[in-house]
Amino acid sequence: MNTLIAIIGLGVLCLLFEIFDARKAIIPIAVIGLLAILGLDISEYNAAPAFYYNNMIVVGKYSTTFSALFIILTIFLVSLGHKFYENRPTKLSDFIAIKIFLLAGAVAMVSFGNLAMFFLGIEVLSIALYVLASSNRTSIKSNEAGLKYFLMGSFASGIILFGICLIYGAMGTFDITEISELSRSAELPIWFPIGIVLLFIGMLFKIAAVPFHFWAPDVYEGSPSLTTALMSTLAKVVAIATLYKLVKTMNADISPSFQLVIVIVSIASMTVGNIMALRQINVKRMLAFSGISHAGFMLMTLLSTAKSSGTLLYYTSAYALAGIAAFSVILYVCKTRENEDITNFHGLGKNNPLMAAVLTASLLSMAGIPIFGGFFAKLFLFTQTIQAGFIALVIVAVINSIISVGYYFKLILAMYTKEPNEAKIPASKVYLAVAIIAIALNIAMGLCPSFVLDLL
Amino acid sequence: MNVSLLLIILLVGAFATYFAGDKLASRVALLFSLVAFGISIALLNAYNAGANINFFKFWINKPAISYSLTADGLSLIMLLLTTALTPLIIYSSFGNEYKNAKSFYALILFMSFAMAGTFLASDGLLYYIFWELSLIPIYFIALIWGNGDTEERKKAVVKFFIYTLAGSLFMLIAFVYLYQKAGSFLIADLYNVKLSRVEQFWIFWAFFLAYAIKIPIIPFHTWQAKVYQKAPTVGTMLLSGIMLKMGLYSVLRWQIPITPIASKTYLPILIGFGIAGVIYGSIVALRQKDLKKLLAYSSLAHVGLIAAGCYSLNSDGLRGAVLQMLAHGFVVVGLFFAAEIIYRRFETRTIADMGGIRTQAPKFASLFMILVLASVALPTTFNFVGEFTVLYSLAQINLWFALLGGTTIILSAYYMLKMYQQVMLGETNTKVFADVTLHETLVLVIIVAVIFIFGLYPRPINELITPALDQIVRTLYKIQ
Amino acid sequence: MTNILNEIGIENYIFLSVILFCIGVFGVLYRRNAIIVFMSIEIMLNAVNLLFVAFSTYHQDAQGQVFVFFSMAVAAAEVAVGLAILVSIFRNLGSIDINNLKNLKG
Amino acid sequence: MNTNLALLLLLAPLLGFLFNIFFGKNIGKTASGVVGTLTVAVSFIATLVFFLQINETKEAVEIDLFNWMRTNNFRVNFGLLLDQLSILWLLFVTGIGSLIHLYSISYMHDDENMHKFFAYLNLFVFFMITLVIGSNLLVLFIGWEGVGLCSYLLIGFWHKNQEYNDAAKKAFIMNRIGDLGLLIGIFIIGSLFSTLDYTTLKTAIASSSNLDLSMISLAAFALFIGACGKSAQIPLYTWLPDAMAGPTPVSALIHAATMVTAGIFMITRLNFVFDLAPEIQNIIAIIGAVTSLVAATIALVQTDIKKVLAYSTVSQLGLMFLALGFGAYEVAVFHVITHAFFKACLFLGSGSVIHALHGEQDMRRMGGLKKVMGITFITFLISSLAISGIPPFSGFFSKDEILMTAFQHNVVLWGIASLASLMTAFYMFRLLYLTFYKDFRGTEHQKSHLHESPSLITFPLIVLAILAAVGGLISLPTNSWLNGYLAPLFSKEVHEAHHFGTQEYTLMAIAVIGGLVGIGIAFAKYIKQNQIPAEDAEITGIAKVLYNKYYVDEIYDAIFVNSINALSRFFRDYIETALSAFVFGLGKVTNEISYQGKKLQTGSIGFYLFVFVLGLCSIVTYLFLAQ
Repeated sequence: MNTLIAIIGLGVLCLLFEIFDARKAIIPIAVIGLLAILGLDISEYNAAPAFYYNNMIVVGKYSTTFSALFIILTIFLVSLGHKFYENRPTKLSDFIAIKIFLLAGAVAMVSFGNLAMFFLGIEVLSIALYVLASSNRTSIKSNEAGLKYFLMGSFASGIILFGICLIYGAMGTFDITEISELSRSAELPIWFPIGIVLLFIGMLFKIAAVPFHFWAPDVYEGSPSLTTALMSTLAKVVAIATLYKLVKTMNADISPSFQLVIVIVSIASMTVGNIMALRQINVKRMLAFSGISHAGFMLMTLLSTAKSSGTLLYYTSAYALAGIAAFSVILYVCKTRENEDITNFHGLGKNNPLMAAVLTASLLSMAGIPIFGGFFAKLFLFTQTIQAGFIALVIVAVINSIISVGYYFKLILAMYTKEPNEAKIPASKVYLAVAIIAIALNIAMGLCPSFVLDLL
Repeated sequence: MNVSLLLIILLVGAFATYFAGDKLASRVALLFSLVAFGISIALLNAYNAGANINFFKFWINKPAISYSLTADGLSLIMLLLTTALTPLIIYSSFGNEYKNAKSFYALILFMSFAMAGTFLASDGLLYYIFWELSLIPIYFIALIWGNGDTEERKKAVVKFFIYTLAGSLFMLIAFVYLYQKAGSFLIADLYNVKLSRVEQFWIFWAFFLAYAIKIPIIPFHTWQAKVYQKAPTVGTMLLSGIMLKMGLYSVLRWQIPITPIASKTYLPILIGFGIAGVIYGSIVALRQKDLKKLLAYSSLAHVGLIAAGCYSLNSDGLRGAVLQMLAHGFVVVGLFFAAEIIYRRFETRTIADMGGIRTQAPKFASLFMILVLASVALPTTFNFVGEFTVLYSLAQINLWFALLGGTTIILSAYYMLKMYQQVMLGETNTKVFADVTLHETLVLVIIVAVIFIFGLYPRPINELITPALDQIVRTLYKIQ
Repeated sequence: MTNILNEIGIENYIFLSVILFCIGVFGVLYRRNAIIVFMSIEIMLNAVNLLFVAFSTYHQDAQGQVFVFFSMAVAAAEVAVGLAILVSIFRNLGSIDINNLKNLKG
Repeated sequence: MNTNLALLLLLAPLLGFLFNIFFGKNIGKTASGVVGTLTVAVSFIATLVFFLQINETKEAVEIDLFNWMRTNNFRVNFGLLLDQLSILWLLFVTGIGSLIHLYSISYMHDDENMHKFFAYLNLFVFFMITLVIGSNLLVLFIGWEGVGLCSYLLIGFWHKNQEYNDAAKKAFIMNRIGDLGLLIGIFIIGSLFSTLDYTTLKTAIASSSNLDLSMISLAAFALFIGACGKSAQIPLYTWLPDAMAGPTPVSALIHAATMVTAGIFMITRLNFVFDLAPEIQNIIAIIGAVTSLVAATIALVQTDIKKVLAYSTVSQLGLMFLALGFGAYEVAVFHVITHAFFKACLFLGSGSVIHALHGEQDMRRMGGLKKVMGITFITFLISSLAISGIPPFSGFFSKDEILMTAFQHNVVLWGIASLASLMTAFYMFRLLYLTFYKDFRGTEHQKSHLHESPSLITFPLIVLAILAAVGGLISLPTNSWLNGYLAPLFSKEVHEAHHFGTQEYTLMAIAVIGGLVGIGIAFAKYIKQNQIPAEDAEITGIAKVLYNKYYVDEIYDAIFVNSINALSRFFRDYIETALSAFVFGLGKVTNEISYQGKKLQTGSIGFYLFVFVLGLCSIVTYLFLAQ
């Protein structure tokens, strides 16, 4: 709870800084503040589950750990902003503030104890994202991305709202603990499961799972790169974490037919995502599709909700950290370019070996090569899924990771075998720092996975 | 003596090499690889003195994965092969100038680190990790320092990477499945896990896919020739000298003992695969225009025989296979180095452009001849010992296997001598061919020495590996 | 007080709002003018709001009605953002026909 | 003492080889030649010592040097076995070897790589000794392949000429075909008796009661294939004539006297195995007889002096196999020895002729050399008489014993063999007349340079000629020292000089008459009517077939070599490409799907939402309405 309040406070503070015309200080303060909040959040980790405002917010291990992850990601994203927004100083405070409010929404989403809170959280997150997506007012692409995301997002919100409504109709309450108790009770009106499914589908849209994924590539491509980074890391992680919590709490025993739906969606997502990514020339688009396939992987955790939360945490952190690293390199490379085509990466291995190495590492991590975090993430996922008895799904997943290597390596090849097509641009300290720290964390996760795994 | 010291040295060596800078890189790398060799010798002594060499440390508790290394005779000999060939390979590259040498040599050391780990690991997942790790450096070595047209090379190398990765991912599934049966990745537990026939068959083929692609056994060999041709010779040496032995070693260490019933059931088929490889490889090798490709196919043929030995499931076959692995390791490195020597002078790998070298470079001609003879397994060379043992074990199973596998004696003589004739003999070449330099001679002489010493006195190796192999055979026939 | 649901069964409310919701959905699917698409979405949301109220009376429990306020506020915020986006699009393109927005694809 | 001496005997030539390889170039040609010769001579002396020792003690010397290889059921030591047989072989190997080394000093003197030549010769002698002296089949195999290697090196000694290289390659590969057979034989024996040691093997066979005869005869057959390869029997004989590409001393040493007799040695070694496989023995006899006849017919019309000798070697080897087939091992051995003498002498003689004519080998360009090359002529004549089986020369006794044995067992084969030996007489004297009689048919330039070869060349000729003349004494029909000497080797009692009756004498007479007839025909053709063989173009009819060796080489090329090359090309161009196309295909297909899939991503919000709703409906339908 304190975390949430602190975050909002920080957001307001950022806006105030604008008023007091201390733009220089915004990002440092924000980062420091976020670090402090991170500490606060961690301090809540070991405390017993606490309930606030008659169960509006429930702070437990799950929420704290994931909040910690969100905060870390936000720290990275905010500090990336330092360079990214350097030529739009007047808007700086808004962007940072929005990001921090977005974080507030995210935290609310994982620590909700009541569907109302959940709805608010998701809306705060989404609306902030709509703004960020279209934040580049002059660019048509950005506008289009914003509108697409907005229209489809609010459509999805409508679905979610409808779902909540039906659940409420069935249960007469928004409190998820009560709902889950009642859901175990005898006969339920048909619209309770329908409500659940609508909710589920709405969340599937948020994590961009097939067939609700179409927005992702377009929006990722159109939005400003930093926003894309945010969507593909933070937003996705939040969505999946929330979905997981929903599924876990609201109906503990998933019916086989529902499991089948999950399996199909997950297979579809990973397959479509990977295959579509093969022929992309725009890196952001490519990563969007790779994100779709990763969503498919993450959905596998829903098949064994009993004990897979640790795995989910590990997978999401590995994926998000790799994503951050990758995007900071992309930001660096495409700073001066008008688009994010692969051709821009030609000869990066010569021009800036370090950045190239980081990008390679993050791609290898996403592809699931030892000893990067991505490998263990997949490993744990497969272990759990096989124990849950879905060996066929695992085989499909493996075939998919083989396909995925195809496009990850397209980028690596571009960096190492092509000649640079323009002189090297000096790397900004911030990008470099973020990239290296992120990938270092990723590798550290790989070297001692238990640390993250055993948090949940 | 702590076994993981060896790995640490190699890893540290890799970084040291990188930071030593392009000037010193090669020497630093050589130094570290030699130290590693020394350590493995020390390990060997310790082992012979009766110490049991292992290292165990819990790593991940859920799923239970431990950092555990064990070295029995088999692992040790493979370790020795790796650590002995690495300095040799590094030293052999001294004649060449590589751009960005520091990364190059660092990658070599890193690869040898990964391969050493593969041979030592006694925890399924640790083994898998090393197995995968060894793929990354060779990928970059072949990609960045390779030769020939970039586009073609890219295609070949990526194909190689994805292909091998595909194979090993199925092995990963098998391991995960085994874990969920055994509750541990430790090799001992995996040996004891009770598997139904069907499970065994699935797991067996999953492993087979990984190893068949790595070794390679036909028809999974399509990546090989091109990559051998396109990779820098050092990379080719690493691939053919050590890396494909990883596959064969894994067959002995992991596949056969874990799935004994399946292995026994498929024995004829697998030996068939191997022997088919022998004949096919030899025949294809006959008409190759590119020297390195020819050697690649010859290697395919020899490896086929080794694989047949591995799958013969009797300790003769296993012993022969291991001996042949070592012999092949050295000889193939020597042969590729000979190709490199020619390339340094003529800047071609096309056999047609060669010939008439013997008159200009008698020393080189003699050394090359010896290598050729070794690879056709003339008695008193190391290869003969291995080939004889393997063929003998095949004869025990079925005389036809021995007969068909034995065709390698004829065919290898055919294509190797043909190659030697076209490359070395004939009217004196118009282009000048300077005879081998001192360090080239040194490399070749070391290899030749190994070939003859162990060709005449393989006994120490036999005594080292036999207990381990008998152990494997026992695990194989314990579970009926 | 007398429960209005005694005269008109809850099912009717559900059907009504479902129908409304579907109208909204179809509006979103078939109309090409961004503004109208907005409105259709608003119809969806309001359909849900209606149902909320109905349920809250049905359960004799105020939470539902409170929730309606939440959702209205949220909707308002959404519309604000949405209209802002639309304005900037209109500035750049001079049209708000969503069929013109196909630069991002493939 | 024995050990050291044996080691000396074994290693002296090896040392010579190493010395010549490393320092030969520096110390000058003659010196290296001398070194080579001396080392072989040393082994010869060592052999003599052993010979005397064995001859009195009558018991074999067995020496285990070190443990070499192992399999599950047997260990293989690097061991030496010096018994009657091996000593006997070593005697003429090292003896003739040293003579030929001596000869080569002069013969090869103009060659720049003389030191290499001697190095290879030494290496050959070393491997030959290994082959003979080894105490088990695997050590024999070392020598077996080693001599093959040396013959490869020496045939291709003039490696600038690719045809010579081809010949060398052919020799090696055909030998390898045989070697595979030998290996298979070794495998079978090893797995049957779990030993490869001659002595233990012999006792094992003698002691064991229930032998798997079928397997044993299979082993015998495989071994025989090996022998065919080395000793140039049908169907693996075609390499030997081509091997004449090598320098003449090589032909004399390797391809006449020693290496080609390895097959006979091996079979004699393993007589106790072959005795258990009578049907295989029959095959051996038949193959031998046929080979001798076929080779003889081909030799009738050859015009290259060395080719004639080569084919005559093949045919003589055939006779030896005939004897082996009848289990008359001592007879075969006897003929091996005499043949070694006169054939070596003939080759060296031809070498001396070629030397005189500066490399001319075509008999149609020779003639009348009798006057200038007296010694060569005499020695050549003696050896020719010997090979034609004219008493009292050595060939008479050995060949006669073979024919006699043949007659006792199988008259048909006897007939074939007699015919072969008749032809032998004919073509040898054809050779002799064409070369030495009448007047010279070469160029003026050659004529002006005609000369008798230097003494270094003639001396070996003389020695060998003497041996060829008197060599028969070691095994006279009535009292055979050889049979007695070899007796301990053979399980069954050597039919000790069967009492000499009319039958024997008639046979003997027939043989001699046959020889004389052959000589007579040759005399009539080439002296009386002084014909000269036609030029290649004009050869017609049966002669053409014979002249082209029944086109066997062409047939082999067509059937084996070409087909395997075609197969190789097919594999390379189609199978390989197909396989990799398949693997790439997988990638291509996914890429194509991806390419088509991109079209789904239309960018139209309407479509996206439509799919969204579609998905929603389908899920809901499946979950609720479908149930």
